[in-house]
Amino acid sequence: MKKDKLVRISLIFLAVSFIFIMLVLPLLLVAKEALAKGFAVYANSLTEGIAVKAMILTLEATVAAVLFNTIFGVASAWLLTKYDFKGKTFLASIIDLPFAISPVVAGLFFIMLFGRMSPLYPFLQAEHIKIVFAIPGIILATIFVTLPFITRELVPVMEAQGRDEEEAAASMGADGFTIFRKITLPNIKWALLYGVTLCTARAMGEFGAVSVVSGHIRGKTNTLPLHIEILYNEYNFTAAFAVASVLVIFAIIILIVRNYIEWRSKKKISAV
Amino acid sequence: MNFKGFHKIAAGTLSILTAAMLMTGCGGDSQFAESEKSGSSEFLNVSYDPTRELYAEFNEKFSAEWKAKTGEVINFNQSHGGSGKQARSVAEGLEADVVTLALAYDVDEVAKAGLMDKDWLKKFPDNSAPYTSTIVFLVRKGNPKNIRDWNDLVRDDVSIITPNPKTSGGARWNYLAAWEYFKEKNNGDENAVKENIKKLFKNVAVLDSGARGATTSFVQRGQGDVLIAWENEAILSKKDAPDDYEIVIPSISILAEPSVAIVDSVVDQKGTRKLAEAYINYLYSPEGQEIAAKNFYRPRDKAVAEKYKNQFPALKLVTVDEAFGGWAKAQKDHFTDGGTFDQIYAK
Amino acid sequence: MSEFEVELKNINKSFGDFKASRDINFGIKKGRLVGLLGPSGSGKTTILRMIAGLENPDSGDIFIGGERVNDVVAGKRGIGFVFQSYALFRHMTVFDNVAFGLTLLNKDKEFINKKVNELLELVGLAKFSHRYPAELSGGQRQRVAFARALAPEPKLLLLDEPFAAIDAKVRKELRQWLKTTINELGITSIFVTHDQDEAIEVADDIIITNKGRIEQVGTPADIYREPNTSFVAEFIGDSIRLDDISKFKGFDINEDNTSTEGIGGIIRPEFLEIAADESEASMPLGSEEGKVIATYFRGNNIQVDLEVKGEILHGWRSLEKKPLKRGDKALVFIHRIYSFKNNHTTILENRGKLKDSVII
Amino acid sequence: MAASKKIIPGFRFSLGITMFYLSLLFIIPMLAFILYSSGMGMDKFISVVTDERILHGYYVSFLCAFVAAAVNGFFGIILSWVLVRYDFPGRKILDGLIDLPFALPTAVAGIALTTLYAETGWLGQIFHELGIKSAFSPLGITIALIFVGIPFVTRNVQPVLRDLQPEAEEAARLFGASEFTIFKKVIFPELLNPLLTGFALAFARGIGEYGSVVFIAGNTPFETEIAPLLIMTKLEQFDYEGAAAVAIVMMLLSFMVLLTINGYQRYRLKKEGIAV
Repeated sequence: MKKDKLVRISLIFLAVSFIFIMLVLPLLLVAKEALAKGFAVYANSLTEGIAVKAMILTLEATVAAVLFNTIFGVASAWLLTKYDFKGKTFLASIIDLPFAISPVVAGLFFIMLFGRMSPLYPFLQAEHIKIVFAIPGIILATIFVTLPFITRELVPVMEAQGRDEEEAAASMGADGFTIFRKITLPNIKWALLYGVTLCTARAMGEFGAVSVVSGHIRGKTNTLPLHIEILYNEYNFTAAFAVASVLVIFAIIILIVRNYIEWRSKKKISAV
Repeated sequence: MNFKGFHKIAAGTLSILTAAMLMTGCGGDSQFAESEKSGSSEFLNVSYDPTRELYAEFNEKFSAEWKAKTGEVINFNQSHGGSGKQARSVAEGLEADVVTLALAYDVDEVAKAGLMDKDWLKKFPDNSAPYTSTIVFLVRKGNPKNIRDWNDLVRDDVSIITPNPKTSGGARWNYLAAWEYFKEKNNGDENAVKENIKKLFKNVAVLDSGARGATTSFVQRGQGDVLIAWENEAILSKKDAPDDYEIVIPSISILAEPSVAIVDSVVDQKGTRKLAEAYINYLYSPEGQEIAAKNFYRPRDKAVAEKYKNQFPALKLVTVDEAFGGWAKAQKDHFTDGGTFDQIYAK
Repeated sequence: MSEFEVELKNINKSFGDFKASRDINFGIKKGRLVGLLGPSGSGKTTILRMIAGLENPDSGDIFIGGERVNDVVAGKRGIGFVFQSYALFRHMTVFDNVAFGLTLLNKDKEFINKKVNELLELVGLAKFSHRYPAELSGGQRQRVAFARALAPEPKLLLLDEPFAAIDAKVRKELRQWLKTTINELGITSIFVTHDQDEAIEVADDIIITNKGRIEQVGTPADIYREPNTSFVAEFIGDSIRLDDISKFKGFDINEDNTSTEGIGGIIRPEFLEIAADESEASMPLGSEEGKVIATYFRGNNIQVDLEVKGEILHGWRSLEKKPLKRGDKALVFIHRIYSFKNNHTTILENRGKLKDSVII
Repeated sequence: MAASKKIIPGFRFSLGITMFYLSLLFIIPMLAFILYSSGMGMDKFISVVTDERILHGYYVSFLCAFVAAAVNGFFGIILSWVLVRYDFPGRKILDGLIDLPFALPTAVAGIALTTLYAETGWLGQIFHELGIKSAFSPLGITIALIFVGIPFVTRNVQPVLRDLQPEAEEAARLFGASEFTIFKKVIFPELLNPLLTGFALAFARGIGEYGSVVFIAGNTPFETEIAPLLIMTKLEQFDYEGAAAVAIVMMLLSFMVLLTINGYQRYRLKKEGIAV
């Protein structure tokens, strides 16, 4: 018994110290640097015009990326769990692939497809459609790096759920959308929300891929992470960390929302 | 049937996706949408990292000047980043009216992509470099390692911070300055030069990917005894913390000539050539030169230079053209894969 | 030295507000195969887990082999346990599963090989030794779990709902097999079940639990014939509950001659004799008249549901006799009733039978 | 045709969306990239990717990513264990923190870690006194990669551990197995697959990671030069084809890592009859 307690305490200690050193200390450092010149400077660097514009752009790109990825995530998870077809395993691996691709390279993909060296470029130019070095490119890059998140969250849950309920509904003549809305969605909504929160967090913080396609135009195509880099390269460390702390705060809010969601779902289950 | 159904769905999703993207693209920034219409009210100068303060001030002055002269209100946009990366972005489709980069080689790349005349260098005075700088040393207060010149950098007890010439355009000037010093010292014996350069880079503690990163490693992280830096960057660091650093001027250095150029295909399409020309010419005007000097770049204008002569001590300066036969050759000899820089690290 | 191999004294156990065990007392003699029987939630699994050491009682003492084991950890109690879900180690082969306990005892390889093969032979799975659990059927997994539990030669074997997850046909075979095997091995065993047929068929003794209490301990026959409490009477066998037994002929007064008015009871189908008419009835005078509601063919007999004095009773009729159909009149003689008084059950024989016998 | 056999409606619709989206956002851009670089020809491709410096870059990236993923594997198991099995004050907060590396821009992480682990930093001082160079060394790269990979293992192992039925553990405990033996023989085999998944993802992510690493790496050739930095180097020289060559090899290697681990998991489950 005594030995158990010792093991328990040392494991907790190990886990807590690991997270403290690897995660909490860097975050504390961000906070310390952000407030190094007092709260006024901190607030100033956040309310300054270009920072606000970067924040708005980041939120736009995040919302757009999460929206599209939600549609894709649900459709692909549905496809992978409700049907059997040839090439299913291969498709599943393809969806995971963006995890294995360096974000910088992902950015280059879009430059090659929509940039000046692309055969599509004259057409886009003639139609006055700007994709790379403009907001659509930023959204595309953000979508790319967050592509697998929602699918990955949904597939295990939908797999565990099986197909019985959907098949029963289908046998009663319900169409696909009705089945999804009435049967599947209530079963997966918490997993979906969890996937969405992760996707949101990751989308807000994306740097590498966005950096390649952005063009770094101040106040126009600079997202928050890019703005941080610029401030840092201006030796404006306080402001850089202040803006970084905003992303941390956003992330924490998202995670609190997620925990709240989880807590509510648990409460609901135990109430049934 | 099957295929038709797929098409319908695909077309539907495509239109939703594109519509949504264009909406966010245009709706997200109203100024952006305006620029599409009027065409000339937006102006983009794609530059490299250490010119941010310079152009912030310059754009403001020039904007007022231009408005007074023509009545047009122009929105001047800046993009900053690593010089090479910025050149690439322009070549890849970033619609810059002018580029103001760290070295001619990067502007050449834009020209190679067909966006401007191949002989852009001759379009403006002084090799299209309205302001210059040079390479100096930043050492810690009191110069504890007693670093006086390039040959001190090959001593075993000296730890150096300099960015990687392969990823940082600015750092190539550092490399070439060192090369020139050892070349003169060894009377052109290339093997001896290489030996010295090799020793020098063996002393490099952190090879940052960019010039600003290197400064941060030296200033913020306390890495190294000496930072090889552009003069403007060194002065800036010393100004921020006058008690911590000293600037050491070597006996010989290189004349760093950051290039400016008009991106012909963009200005012709947008109809901003006049504006772009005025913009660059203004850099050569006494006002422009004054702003450059205030931001620690050496002005070309004699009068302004005289005014700031305390800030910019005289030293022997060579140009890339004189010493290395121009940027294309310098790049090929030293920085392409397998060039002298790679030989330093070759096993 | 106690006469019992396993003994529980004054055991109490709660999970939060839920009282799982209330003052449990019983003893099990060496070599017996005992069934812990009760409805789900009656606390039978908790008892099993406390004996195994997987739960600790809040109060009371547990003895195994005469030794108090409350403070002995589960692994040192010398117990074999078969889980309802079998809990096989799914990443180990059948052989490794069975060998697991022996390797922990640091037995040498040869011994382990011999022992495991013996056991696999015993459970009839010798040729499956290199399979993984997922590749076996439910019944086979059950037998692996059994062999695994027996491998370290435990003093006591505990089985939690051992047949619950097996389909009906295999279950029957397995019950027989388990009973014979355990009897041959002579190991003291306790199994938990909610299925009375299973308990009656397999167990030497049955312990009936209800709401955390022990209702009755005894052989299956004793419990069936003489249920101590109304719960046992109702739970065991096929039973028809009555609220007032006094309305039936021959049951108007109790053994002690007090009125049975308002006293409840239980009738089993085998207590009923159903006759189509007086000629068929053995005790026509004492019989009640009933109306057939439904009949069911049951293979070796026919079940007849009848309405008698407002109560629905059911009994069996031989296939040899004249068939009854819905709506027919019938005569029903009730041989005996378990009557309840103060939660105690007494067997009340039909007084008509006594009278008749006197007359004869 | 195939769709007519599906019981649940919507097969073509969901297949349509999935394939279209994947094509537009992933497959076509990737093909465009590969096509663009295919102009270089096999000879150049091979000479680029077999250059000693590039090979060393791969080596550094793979080694550091491997070590970081292994460290994350080890602590990921401990973290999941502590979060699932123990209740202690602050558990919820600890749980919530795990996802944060996803949200923090990698560059910010890199800067913060460099500040911490440089000789002047809070932790760098300690390392410095011990005579260990933490920032600007392979150790620094590994630290950055550990940071970005923290969520992968924990988030894969945690749910499996949480849903694990207790019976198998109890069975082992009844045989007198020590807690460590129970973990080793009964619990760990159950966690091996999610551990491998998490490891593979952290590993793949680590190989490609650039933003957080450049700050802390030191970027010295043949010492701390990572493969993604070499891609950047090629790009700085406007050598798109060379950059693409390096990137394609990295992509292939990461994909192979994912496939190998995936394959091993499937083989293992198949061997044990758990999956068909």
